[in-house]
Amino acid sequence: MAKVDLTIRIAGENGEGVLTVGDVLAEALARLGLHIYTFKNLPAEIKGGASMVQVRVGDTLVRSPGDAIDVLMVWNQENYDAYIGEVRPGGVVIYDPGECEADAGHDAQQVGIPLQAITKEVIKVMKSKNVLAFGVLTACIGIPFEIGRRMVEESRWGRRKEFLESNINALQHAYDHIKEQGIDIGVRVPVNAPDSSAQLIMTGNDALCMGALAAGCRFYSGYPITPASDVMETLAKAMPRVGGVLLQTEDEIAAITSCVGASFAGKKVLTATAGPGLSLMVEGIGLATMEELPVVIVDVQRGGPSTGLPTKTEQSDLQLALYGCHGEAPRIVVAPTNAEDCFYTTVKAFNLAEKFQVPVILLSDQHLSQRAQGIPRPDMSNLEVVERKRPSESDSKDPAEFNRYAMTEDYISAMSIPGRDPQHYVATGLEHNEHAHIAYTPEAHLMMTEKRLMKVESAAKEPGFVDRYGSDDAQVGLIGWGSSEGPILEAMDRALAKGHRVAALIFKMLAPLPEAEARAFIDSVSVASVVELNASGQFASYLQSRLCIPLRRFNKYTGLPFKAIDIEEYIEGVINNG
Amino acid sequence: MAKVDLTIRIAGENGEGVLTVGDVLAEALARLGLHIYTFKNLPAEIKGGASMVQVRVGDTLVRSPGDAIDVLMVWNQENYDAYIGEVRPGGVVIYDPGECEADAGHDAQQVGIPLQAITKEVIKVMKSKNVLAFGVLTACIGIPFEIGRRMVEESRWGRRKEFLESNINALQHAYDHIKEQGIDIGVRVPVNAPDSSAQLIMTGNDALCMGALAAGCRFYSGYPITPASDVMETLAKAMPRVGGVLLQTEDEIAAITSCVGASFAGKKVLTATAGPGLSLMVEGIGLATMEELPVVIVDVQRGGPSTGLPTKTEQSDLQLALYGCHGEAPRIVVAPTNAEDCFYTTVKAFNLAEKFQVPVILLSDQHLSQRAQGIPRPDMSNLEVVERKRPSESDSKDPAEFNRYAMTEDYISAMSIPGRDPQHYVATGLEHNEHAHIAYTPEAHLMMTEKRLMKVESAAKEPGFVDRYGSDDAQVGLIGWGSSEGPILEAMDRALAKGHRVAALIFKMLAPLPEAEARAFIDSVSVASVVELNASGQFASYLQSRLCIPLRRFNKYTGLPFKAIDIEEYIEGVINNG
Amino acid sequence: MVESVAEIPQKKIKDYRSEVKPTWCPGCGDFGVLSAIQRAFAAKNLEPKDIVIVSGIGCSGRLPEFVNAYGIHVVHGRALPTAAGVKLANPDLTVIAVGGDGDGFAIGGGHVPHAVRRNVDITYIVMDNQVYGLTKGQPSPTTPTGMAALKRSTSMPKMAPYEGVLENQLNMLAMVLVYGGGFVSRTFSSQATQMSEIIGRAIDHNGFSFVQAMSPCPTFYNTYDPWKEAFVDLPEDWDSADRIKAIDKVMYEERDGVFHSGIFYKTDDLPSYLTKMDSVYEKAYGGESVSSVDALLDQYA
Amino acid sequence: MVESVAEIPQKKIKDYRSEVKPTWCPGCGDFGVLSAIQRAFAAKNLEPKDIVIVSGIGCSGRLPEFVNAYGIHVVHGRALPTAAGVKLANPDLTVIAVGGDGDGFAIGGGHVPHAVRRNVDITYIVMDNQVYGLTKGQPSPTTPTGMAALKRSTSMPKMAPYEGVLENQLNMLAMVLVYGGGFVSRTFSSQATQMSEIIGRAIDHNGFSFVQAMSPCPTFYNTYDPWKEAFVDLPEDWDSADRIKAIDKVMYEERDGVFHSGIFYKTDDLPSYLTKMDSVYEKAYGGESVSSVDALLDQYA
Ligand SMILES: Cc1ncc(C[n+]2csc(CCOP(=O)(O)OP(=O)(O)O)c2C)c(N)n1
Ligand SMILES: Cc1ncc(C[n+]2csc(CCOP(=O)(O)OP(=O)(O)O)c2C)c(N)n1
Ligand code: SF4
Ligand code: SF4
Ligand SMILES: [Mg+2]
Ligand SMILES: [Mg+2]
Repeated sequence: MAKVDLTIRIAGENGEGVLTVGDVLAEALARLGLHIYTFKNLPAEIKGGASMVQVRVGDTLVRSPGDAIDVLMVWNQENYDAYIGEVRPGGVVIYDPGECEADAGHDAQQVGIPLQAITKEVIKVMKSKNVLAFGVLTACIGIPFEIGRRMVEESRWGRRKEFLESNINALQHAYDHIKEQGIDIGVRVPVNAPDSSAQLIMTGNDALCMGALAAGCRFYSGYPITPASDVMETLAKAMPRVGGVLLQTEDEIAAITSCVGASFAGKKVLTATAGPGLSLMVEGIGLATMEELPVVIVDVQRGGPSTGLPTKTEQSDLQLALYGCHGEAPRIVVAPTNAEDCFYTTVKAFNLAEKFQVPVILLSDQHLSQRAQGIPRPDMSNLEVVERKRPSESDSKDPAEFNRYAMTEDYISAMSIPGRDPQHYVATGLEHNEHAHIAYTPEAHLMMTEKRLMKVESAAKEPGFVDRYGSDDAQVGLIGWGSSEGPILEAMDRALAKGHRVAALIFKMLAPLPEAEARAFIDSVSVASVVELNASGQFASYLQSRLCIPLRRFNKYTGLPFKAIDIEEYIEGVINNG
Repeated sequence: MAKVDLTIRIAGENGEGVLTVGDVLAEALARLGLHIYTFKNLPAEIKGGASMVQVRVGDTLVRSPGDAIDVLMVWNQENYDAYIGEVRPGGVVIYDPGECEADAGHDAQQVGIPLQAITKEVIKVMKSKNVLAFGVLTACIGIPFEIGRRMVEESRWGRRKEFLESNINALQHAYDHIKEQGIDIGVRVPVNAPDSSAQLIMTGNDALCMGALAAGCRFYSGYPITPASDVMETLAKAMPRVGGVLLQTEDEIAAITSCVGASFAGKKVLTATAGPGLSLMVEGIGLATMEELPVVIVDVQRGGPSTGLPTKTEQSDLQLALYGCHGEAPRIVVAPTNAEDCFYTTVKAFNLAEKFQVPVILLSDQHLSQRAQGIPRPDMSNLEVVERKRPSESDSKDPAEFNRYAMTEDYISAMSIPGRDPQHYVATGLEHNEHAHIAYTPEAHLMMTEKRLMKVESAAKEPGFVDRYGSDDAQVGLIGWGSSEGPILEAMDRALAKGHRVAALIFKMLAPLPEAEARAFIDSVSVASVVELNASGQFASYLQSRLCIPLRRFNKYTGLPFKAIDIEEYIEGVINNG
Repeated sequence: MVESVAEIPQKKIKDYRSEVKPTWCPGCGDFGVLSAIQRAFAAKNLEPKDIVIVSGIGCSGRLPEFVNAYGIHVVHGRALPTAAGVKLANPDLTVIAVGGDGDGFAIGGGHVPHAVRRNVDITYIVMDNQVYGLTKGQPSPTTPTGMAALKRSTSMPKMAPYEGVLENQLNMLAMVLVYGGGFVSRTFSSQATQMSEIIGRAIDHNGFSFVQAMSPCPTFYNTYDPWKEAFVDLPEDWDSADRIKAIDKVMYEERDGVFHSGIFYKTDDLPSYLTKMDSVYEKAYGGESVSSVDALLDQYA
Repeated sequence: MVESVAEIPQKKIKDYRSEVKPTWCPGCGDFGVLSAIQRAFAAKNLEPKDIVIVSGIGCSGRLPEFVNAYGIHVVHGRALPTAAGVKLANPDLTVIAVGGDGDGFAIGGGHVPHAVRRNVDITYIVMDNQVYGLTKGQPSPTTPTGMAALKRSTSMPKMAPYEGVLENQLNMLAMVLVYGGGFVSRTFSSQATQMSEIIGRAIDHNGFSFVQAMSPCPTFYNTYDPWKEAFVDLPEDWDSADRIKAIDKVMYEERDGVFHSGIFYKTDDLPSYLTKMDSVYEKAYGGESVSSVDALLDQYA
């Protein structure tokens, strides 16, 4: 068992800077060599509404947001009332007595610290309120002042030089206050940290961006949308540094079709969006399928349908990703499981797109995209990067003899690139023959439909997209995909620790389906259940459509990510009640 | 067995008017009380390319295009070469010896008639060439000149008064020519017809338009697309006659969102499109799901993906219709089975939309939409027409007390209408509570997600959307949907006639799935196979996802409709080889 | 439209306030637009049940929720086609479409020329803050080109970190003018009285009417200072019947640091879509009552 | 772009003819546009491998198939964003976008203002027949309003049977002018030499260039007669540096039965997107070689 496993939640009025407190705290803890798992829950309003960030920290890997709050810091009554019920019995609540009234009825150590009043009257710079709050937390959990100060200086707070002095002042004041008042909340994190300089601290979206660039992506076009906008914002800065182009387009349709154009012209391309944008892109994705062009589309899922819950998390765009587009329009769908995996699965998404000349949809989600994680620095020199098949030296240079859509054994044809290869051709979204000419004959449609379907189906053989964990002869087998991996594995580990036989199968590739692995897993367990963050069990239905095995479902659809305890209780329910 | 069962194909250069020959011939035969089944296969070019129309005629119901050609008329070499292979042994070929060379190697009676030369030299009006061709055919199959003349006068030929004289002249010349040359092709249709005045002759799209109007649709917005444009064109004329509004919008996104607006304001609304348009509409369809607004969307399917095969037929938009939209976005999906059913299923589509306040997608296809059929005149006075639930007289008039999304027992809430009901509210695509206010709480999302899902699921209980035919204890059970009904039933009947035990289950409602019927049927047959016009077996996969029963698949994806013989051979294959 | 008959008591601004408190940031220009709209409704004494406000997605798109009337908050960029559907379905309604500069001129930009040329009698109020507010401050089609905008914005340097916005700024008034708009105006959220007057006149206009409501976003792109300085009324003797002159006037204003407010162009000579539909109906069923569907079936007999 | 170096043999029109015979109806104006494009390529001696023609859906959208060069025939209305992607991916290519009036100004109309303001160096040739050809003759955004167009069309009475087209006609030249286009021209498919000259100059323009290529559809809307009459060259002394004058010129031409052909407006003062990208790169990696991705990771360390 972990010696340290602490869940700290900070909540305040949206726009007051609570999120920064959480971000910097998480970074500070990660820099100390600890494992972190953050969780943000934001209102859809710009200002106002309750905003919260949670940091779970442990000395071994932590893989879920945390079951209950150990330390809650709230800045006002609304947040106090909203979250007090989630504090574990005997936990700690730090509240601002000037802004809210504590309810003594709770089994918790409640510490009043007048954050607002101190900032106003002592620090005198309202911008520094969140540094004060940060200092209160770091002081309470035993992080030395010096480390706290370094974080303030090196974090985004440090970048605003004009506030540095008052920020340091606020930090100092926090430490002094805790000491003077003799506040002891009884928790301490270890501070003699291992060397963690090889660690990067990245959110899911950060890792995804860097993965894209590492894979060779040099063209991005996209349209802002929560929670995918920061992919574009991160790349807006990074892309020109590596000589690439980034375009903020007028809508998602322009985003996907610009990608299609750039891919045709030889670039590795990316666009990122959320559900509403993916809905608008399906026609363009079908075009890429038809013209056999590599394109990577990231969908950072949020609560749906329609505009839905823009700042909440859900895994409910799966069916759109699998089936969205008229006609038979196969594509590859992958889903990274954690922030580190966002890097590697994105690299693989590009490799798959290039190898199979097909659109690849990568399903992330609000929770994964925004949570920070400490991850080992990727070794760029060892990264496998795939390039699309091109006409070979021995091929005829005569365009009349070039078959862009040649029916080969592996269904993959050489693709010539404008400006580089003399074998010019006209790509078309109409049905065509091997020579890329428009052809409506039954023969052409049969052949090309099969080429497109079989090519993608063969990608199911790519290794490394499905992982099995836990008992070999499990009573309960949990099947999950994407970002639910962490809570599933944590719940499984707890159940295993209690002596239950539990296993888990986690998919990172959803289409084509690694069917053999799925079947073998289901056959090996007594009860197979698909655990996902949506109402109808979209992955379960999809598995059933392929395997014809009835599967149980465990679904959550509250806009919030799984907690390990959600799944742990489910496992126990199955074990106890069958 | 039918005494008359004749398949006549006319093929020529696109733009020369062959299609009209087929249309008028079909109408003439239908007016004689015979049953017709037409089939058109067009190039995507405006002029040029091969264009063909086929008329199958029988004295009992004919339900598929016909297995082989009995009488082929071709106007040029390209068409001769293209279709001669489809003529049944001993069949008839009428060709133009001035335009093509007959190949004596074929087992057929080959009759040369110089259509082009006669028109040019004798008739002297090139526009009348197709009337000449028409006359040749009617004369050959024994339709008296007088009936032919009436058809020329009353058909679209008759409308162009300036050509009437030369058209009648051409017709007369055709009859004279056949007589003078002593041409006898050995087939005759019965001409002492029953009274067929109660019959209407309609294409699938005609019937669909009239069904929409009969159901009370008074708003249409759409964007042209093959093969759905004629829905808009028919309604452009008809809609103002019944006091409705028809809008040709700038794109499909405007089409669906105009429908959303008009539905919100109280109208019954329709838009019709094909695959590419449906892809663009999915965001708007999700909006209608979220705001619980009745909208009917017709998708006249064509070959896909992407621009694909715009003038060919396919049943490959099913998955998009079922799953297209991010988030959990349930909708109802129906599919009419023949031209007559296009009328009734469209009426029902509107009724379902109104009753369940939900988008309903109606899947037609190119073949069904363009084929003509003689159908009994619908009795308007007996048509069930449903209106949406509105606030009742006893409800409070105070908007503050009105719950637009009240959670009722059947999940259906009263909907107030601007200008009519005082209970105003703001519909939103964001998640909301019963009172229609924006709400991102877990509780609101749980409740409303369930409301939307359960409401639609309950529509599976609506009667009349699935039909069972054939043996009770079948060895082979065919499952089909939409326009494949005809060929499936014809093939089934032939197999039954040969003593095989065969049954068929035809779905007109695809979502929600009438699951009990499906399960009972599959349980009752030895081998269940899903017969559909697409490559991957989209309906089969969907059935498996719900039923978890492995199903066989029989798929055709050539851009052409099923022939009865395709399915007959498949049945025999299953019976003989298991 | 409901006329102010004596029996109907005169409504007040507060009668158009909904139970939902606006969620905008303090100081957001959208507050001014909201109250100008409410004031215009009060001046016309409109029944809430006869008003429909249609909006797309954006901070501005939240407006209908705050008004005591019917409303429909649709998907991003589609307020105009939705509003046309509402009005054509029931011509007696007062239909207002509202939305942001991104909603209207980026993703929704393809609908504007067609809403204008269709000339359905709706009023379109674009709350132009020259930024994407709701998605936290990316540049919009009306953000000034180059480095200038970055100075007033904490968010835009993220999207345009090196040289500011590379794309040239669009001019929505000039666009609506060349599309053939029959009522083209601009106002400023800090001039609430003028704004409500102009909105009132826009509602009165028979046909599509356009109001560019400059409405600063102090959170992501604070333009209050320069705009307060730049705004001047159109000259008293402005000839609002000259389209080309109006285009000329608006094309280079912002570059020159001036914003005129007022009605740049107005004509009563463009029949609205519904007016034209009257002639269509005249021909379709010749003044008599509409045809029955049964009668339409005759064409297939 | 390949320059005409002595060693490269001068290409001829036929070198740009593909093995696919055009599928257009006899007499279609698109034939003239096709040969004008091929002639312009020959005049510049472009290598087929360095040309990409991008098209949407429509009769006009078939054009790339008939040219001996790279091409990409995309979905309806999306030629412009696709073309921008092609050009930005490889600035050395000559990129031409072609399409119809419906493709470009109905479904694709939302992309035009942004293609113009982005100013990527592509040439956009709209083959304007004022009708939807491929879908058999429905009215397009440029079809004249009212009953006039119906006389010349067998197909339009279907869609607009009572009063003709109710919507007002859009003016694409005026639109591109207010969007800020730096090269705005019109030609007529029956004047192939002029057309190829103008296309040539459009290709030379550094930035987005626009060519309205009037191209009749004799099958569904036969405008040959009136257009042949209406077309006149711009006056010799036309001042192509005055945007407002150009707008004034084009706004009411068609109503007045005149079509001027020529270059209405041209400026060299609008830096193209790629020119601006040079400055971006200058700042992003300061003239040295680009950064490695590994180095970018440091920001997360
Ligand atoms: C299809 C789709 N794409 C993107 C978004 C994300 N989005 C919401 S509002 C908005 C732009 C807001 O800017 P603007 O229209 O100017 O409104 P403002 O917030 O400034 O009032 C965007 C991009 C969305 N909701 N839907
Ligand atoms: C999304 C989508 N909607 C509709 C269509 C059908 N469609 C094909 S071409 C076309 C319009 C053609 O008109 P235009 O762009 O003027 O080209 P033209 O044929 O006149 O050259 C339409 C509506 C389509 N292919 N895709
Ligand atoms: S972000 Fe800007 S536009 Fe949005 S509410 Fe705040 S101030 Fe207003
Ligand atoms: S339909 Fe018209 S535009 Fe199309 S090819 Fe024929 S003449 Fe040309
Ligand atoms: Mg804005
Ligand atoms: Mg056209």
